[in-house]
Amino acid sequence: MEKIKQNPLVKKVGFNRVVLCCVLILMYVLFCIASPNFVGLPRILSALNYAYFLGFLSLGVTFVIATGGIDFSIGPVMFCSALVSGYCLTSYGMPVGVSLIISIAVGLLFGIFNGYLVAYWSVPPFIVSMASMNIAKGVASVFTKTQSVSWPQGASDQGWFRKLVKIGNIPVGLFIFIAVAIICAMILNKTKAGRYILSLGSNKEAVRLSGVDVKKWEMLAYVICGILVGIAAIFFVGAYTTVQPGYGDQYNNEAIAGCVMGGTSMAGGLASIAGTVIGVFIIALLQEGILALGFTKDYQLIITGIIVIVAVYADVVARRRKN
Amino acid sequence: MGEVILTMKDIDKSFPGVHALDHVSFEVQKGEVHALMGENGAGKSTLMKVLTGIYTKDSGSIIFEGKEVEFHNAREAQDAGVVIVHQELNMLGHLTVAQNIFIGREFKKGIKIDDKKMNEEAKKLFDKLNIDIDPTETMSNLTVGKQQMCEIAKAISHDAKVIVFDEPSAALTEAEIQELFKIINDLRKQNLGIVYISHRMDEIKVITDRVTVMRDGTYVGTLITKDCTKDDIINMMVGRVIYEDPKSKSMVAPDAPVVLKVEHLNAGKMVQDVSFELRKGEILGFSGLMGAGRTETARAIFGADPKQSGKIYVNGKEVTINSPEDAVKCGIGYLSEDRKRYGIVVQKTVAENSTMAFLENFVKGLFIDKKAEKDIAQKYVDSLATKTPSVDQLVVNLSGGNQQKVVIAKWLVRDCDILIFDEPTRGIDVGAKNEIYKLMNKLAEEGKSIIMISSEMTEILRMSDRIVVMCEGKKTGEIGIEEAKQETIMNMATREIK
Amino acid sequence: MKKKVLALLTSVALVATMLTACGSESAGSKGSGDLNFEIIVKSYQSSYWQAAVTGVNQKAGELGVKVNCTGPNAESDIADQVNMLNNAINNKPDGIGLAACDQDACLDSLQTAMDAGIPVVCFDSGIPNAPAGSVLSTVATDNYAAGATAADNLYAALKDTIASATAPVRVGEVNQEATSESITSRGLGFIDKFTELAKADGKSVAVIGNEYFVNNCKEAGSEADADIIIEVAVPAQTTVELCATAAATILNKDDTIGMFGSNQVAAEGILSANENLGVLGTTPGETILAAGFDAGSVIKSAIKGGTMYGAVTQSPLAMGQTTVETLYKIANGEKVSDIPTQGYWYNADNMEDASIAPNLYD
Amino acid sequence: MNKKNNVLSKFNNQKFIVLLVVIALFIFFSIMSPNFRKYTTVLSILDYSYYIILMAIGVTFPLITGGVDLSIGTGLICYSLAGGYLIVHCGWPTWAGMLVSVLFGVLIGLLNGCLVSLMNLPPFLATLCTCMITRGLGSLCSKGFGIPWPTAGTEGSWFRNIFKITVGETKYPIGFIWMILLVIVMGFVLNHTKIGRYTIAIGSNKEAAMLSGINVKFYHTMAYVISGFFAGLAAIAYSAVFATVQPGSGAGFELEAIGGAIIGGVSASGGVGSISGSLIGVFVICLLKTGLPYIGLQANWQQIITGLVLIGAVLVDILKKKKAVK
Repeated sequence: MEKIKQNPLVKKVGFNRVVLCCVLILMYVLFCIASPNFVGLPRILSALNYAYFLGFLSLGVTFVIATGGIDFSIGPVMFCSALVSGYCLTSYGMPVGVSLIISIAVGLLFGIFNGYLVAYWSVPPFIVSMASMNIAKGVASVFTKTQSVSWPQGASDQGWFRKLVKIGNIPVGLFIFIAVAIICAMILNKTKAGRYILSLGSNKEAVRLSGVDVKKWEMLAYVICGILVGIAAIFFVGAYTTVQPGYGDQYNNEAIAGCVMGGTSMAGGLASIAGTVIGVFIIALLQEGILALGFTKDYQLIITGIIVIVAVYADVVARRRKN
Repeated sequence: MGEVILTMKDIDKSFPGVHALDHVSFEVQKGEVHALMGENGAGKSTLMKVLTGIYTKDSGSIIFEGKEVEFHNAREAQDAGVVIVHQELNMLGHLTVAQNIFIGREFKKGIKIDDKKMNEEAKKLFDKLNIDIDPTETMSNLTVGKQQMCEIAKAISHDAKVIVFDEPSAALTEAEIQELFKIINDLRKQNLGIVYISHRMDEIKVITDRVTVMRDGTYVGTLITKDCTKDDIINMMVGRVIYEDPKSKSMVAPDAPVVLKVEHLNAGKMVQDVSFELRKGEILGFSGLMGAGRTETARAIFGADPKQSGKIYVNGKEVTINSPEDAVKCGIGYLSEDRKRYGIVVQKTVAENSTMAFLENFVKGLFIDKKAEKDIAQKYVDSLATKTPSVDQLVVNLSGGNQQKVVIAKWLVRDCDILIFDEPTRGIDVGAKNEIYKLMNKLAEEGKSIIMISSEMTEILRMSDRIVVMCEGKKTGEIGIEEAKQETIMNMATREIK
Repeated sequence: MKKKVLALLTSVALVATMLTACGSESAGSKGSGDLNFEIIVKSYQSSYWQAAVTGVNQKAGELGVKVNCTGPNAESDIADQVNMLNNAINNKPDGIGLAACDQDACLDSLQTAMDAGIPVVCFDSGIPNAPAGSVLSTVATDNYAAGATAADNLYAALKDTIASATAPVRVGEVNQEATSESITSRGLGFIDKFTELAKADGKSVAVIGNEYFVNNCKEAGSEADADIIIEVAVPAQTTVELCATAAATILNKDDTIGMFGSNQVAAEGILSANENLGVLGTTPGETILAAGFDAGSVIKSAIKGGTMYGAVTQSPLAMGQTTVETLYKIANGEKVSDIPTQGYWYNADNMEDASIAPNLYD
Repeated sequence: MNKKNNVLSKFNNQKFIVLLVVIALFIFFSIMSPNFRKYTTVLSILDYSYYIILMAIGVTFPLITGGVDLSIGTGLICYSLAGGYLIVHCGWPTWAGMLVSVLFGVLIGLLNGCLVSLMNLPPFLATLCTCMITRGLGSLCSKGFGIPWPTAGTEGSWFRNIFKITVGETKYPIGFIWMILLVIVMGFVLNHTKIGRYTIAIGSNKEAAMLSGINVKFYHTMAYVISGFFAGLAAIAYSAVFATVQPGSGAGFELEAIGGAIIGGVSASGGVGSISGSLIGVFVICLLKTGLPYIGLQANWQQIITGLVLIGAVLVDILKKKKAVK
């Protein structure tokens, strides 16, 4: 046990991350044993569909939680992005490429809005989320005249954007997701922005008194989150085609769950992108597995809740031991 | 002095990896003020926490009023008559004074809490102690000193037989300390046993009867206060000899240029029309009582708090400082009195904290150059003699003095020429204090200019080349070290108080 | 300590295992020759779907086939349903019965199903753009016509009131949402038919409210010079309390004479709103006449008690049965075609009729 | 002098400002729409406010401890489904079903309390998990189907009269009286009993409360139990007002209650808050929800405006504090 913990690789990723990874693999094996038709590519592809958009949401919210804040407007904002851009595409005849950019832009705008209120006007993040969640739903609904929007099918001329998700059976989305996750990890751990975001999550006043413009960096975390939410919207419609106004909050909990499961601390200052990625995969695999076993989504929610409690409790205990 | 009321015998306590108390014995008599001294980490607080049941001991025995006792929590200890006045204020800011005093043992009428009776009782208590505080006032509206008084009143109201004061004077003004001593003397007359923990040598001499010294979790010895000297106690605490001499003359060349000039600075109530100059290579002491506005002045200069008016010149040029960012660009660094809150980022490593103020210098392309970062951090760990296993250590694991050094390193990395040290040695033990002093002198010699805010008179007299005294937000005096005497400074510091 | 962490996490995995174990049992092992169908409904929320599932299970029992019914929590959980459909395909059943929440979201999956040779039967709502050959049969009500049925009956009752009205009168319509094909068709069917009937009597009609319905009905008219105003409300979210608030707003207006709720939730919302207002009844002119859609105990007792004028019901039970039967036929190599089901108007008078009563589920 | 100060401080009081806002909103809507001025509208507003008020009363306690309870919304639906299932499908008497709802609420509250106080999980996270769990449990309780509690006029529907009683032709919203009573009782509990006092103490300075010999774990748990208990009561209020309870809904209710409490002056950082403030705050949200459709705004605009009002309310507070510091 100790030996494993002292292994440099394990040390770097964090022991709990390794445990989580084992849980992920174990879960897959168990599902395969329990349900013979779980083996094979189709299931994995289906689980990945769910993992993509959730993953981008989770990555985004990781930055926000790292600052000690919270954003549970991500789900509705994702829907708002997909709806506004999709409406531009289907009703105003904009090219797909432009629509994709609009999608990211809408996410970005909400990120700026949230970040500005939190960082510069010191409105508690909880309140800002609550407000922008309502606003996102309302804006999407007004913009689309309460209509759901269906993005073009893969076979049509405009369907090329779906190749971002997969080409044939090649999960292109996975490569993009991993690439983005690596970029996020680099931003968080290797750049000035990431250093300041994590530091201000741990002790904002100390960072401010070091002569750092904390407001700028705090806002940046929300902006990064916004961009990632915009990307999440693209992968959502890439996999599921249709979005409805007035919804999206059902994905908040799962995105935040994926993030904290992976070891990001709600108190701020500690974040792990690798953990978030594993957390998201666990949730996605769980939802696929639960379906395959013929259970309803309810079990997935309950089990996700329990796993998060256990994972976070383990982290709490570990930290208490350390101090 | 009379019979022994409390004896702690062979107390042993270990935490994972640390032997916090190694068979420590300690006793208090009725009608005695017994000082408990030792460097930080010597085990004083741990011992008291074992006494009041916050920690459970591994072995040993506690005999209270002739009976062996074991308290399981603070409540049980309180009920038995062993009360502790904590170092950090334990106030509930949103509740009233009376509600604070009687928290946990409210008077009740049926299921209703009888606030009226609590107010009356609190009033009686204050009258007895001769303190003027309105029991219905909300706690957070009181000054720190008054809050401390409430804490003491609360302890006394427990019908205590033994009261432990854990560094009670740290937040008090000189006048309030006198007030406190009067109360302690009263309590002594009532035959209570009192444990007094403090770092301040002067107080120990004045108020205590005996001194017990601890070092590294062990018992060193007990002395009768009036039979020993300060140096005796210090020697026992550190196991080596330290001399504390005041500086006799300014070390600054008379023609040294002015690096920082502040004119008519106004910021809120606590900073009114403050002007002063700071020369190159000078240590400028800021003296005054608690709440005199020294920290506020420093924070206003540094841009941490907004200011209403005033001009600041750095190296002769007027500068606008609206945020710490601006200040840092002007080469000003600020070491806060509250390291944990304002100085360090505990979850980051020594290296990461060291470059916090000047990260842009360690960015190569898009990324942080971690090697350069570690190199520079290592350089300052060496030159400041910071005790840390490596620069990758999280600062949370360092001791107070070493954390302070990391904060200093942060500003040295930035190459700040003007450093504001706000209570640089608060909560740091004697040995580490001396190192910080040496370091400050060295920095001044190298041509850095230092503003040192301190509430400790000995520190001011020992370190400063010149002293600015403040009172109630105004500058009330400025004096060279040559003429400075404790009495003169005290006089200036109380000038505004009617 | 770390052992504890490991233990905790593995215990979670164990929970999953346990579920796995019971799960595989309940799913049952597929015996040779047994037919296995996957049925996916839109949601379980309303008793409409409960009736449909009952029908499915009844028929499955009769024919001796295995069915597995699933459905998302709410009709708005489109992504969840797509996942369920994909999952159903991966289970390689002998056929899938699908009541799609969204017409477009399932298209890719239908293609996959066709490639895998799994026949699909749509029920309740059709999928017009489905890849050719993937959906073998659609068992659905013509919702547009069903909405028109409600308009027919409501108009007939209100005809005199409208004819004798001196000032403009108002007819309200509450739709739970404006996105699903079945609800919008019913809503538009109602509006278009009502307009048509009114115009035949020489009255002008204006449609106001929700933009989608205003823009997509045949003729929106102008509010200023209309004799009849049809006001369409769509709540911000599909919850029942927002439906009720939307309904209350219209019921509260003095010139309102009629109401239409285009599905069970909307109709129940109108009834909830009426709890306080007490303006609904069956006397044209004096009370507001409300027409609902679907059945369920709440609506049934309201109609019986004279609060609601009447409602259109579909036959979910039969729909469920037909779906399984069609799948069965396909599995046995028979040719099938689309099977339209009907919407029936019912009110206090004909509720007990033999042709209606079986379709009035609780 | 002293009296004048009291009046002045009242004007500065957030609660008082919000009360003015409520009145102003009511007057505004009444002027703008004749249909809004009706007695029945007031009835509806009250009807749809009960369950939010109840949740808001309960959630004020965790909020004052500096925590939050996100599980009350989905919890409400879950408790209502559980109780309703027993009444409708198992033939239990109505009172037993109601009791089950409340007990279920207390149980989940207890779970929340244990997670937060004993296991030291961040409240946001702990209750987020129970939010997911109750959402799942709710659907499982009713096997995924919507549950209609006994409708008016049928046997066992007496519980609907708790909130609204019909005498002759007129309906009286007696539920509002219960709400006022509960607000008074819980206001008393918060300000004049140990539970309330220690709730504030925990929100003010948990460490200090612990060192004062308070059983912090117990009282911290109690705050969540109270929240759960009121979510249970809210479940009954919800079932009494609406015809059917649908599984999978309920997410978002908690935000209305929490938003109301915060508008009413509960500090997001704990230690400060009042029950009556929460009550008034809820009415701001309810009025917006009910009133905006009357002035001809489509439902989607309501959400935008509600969002903006929420930020506005908090900004006013923040600006006021900034001014006070200066």
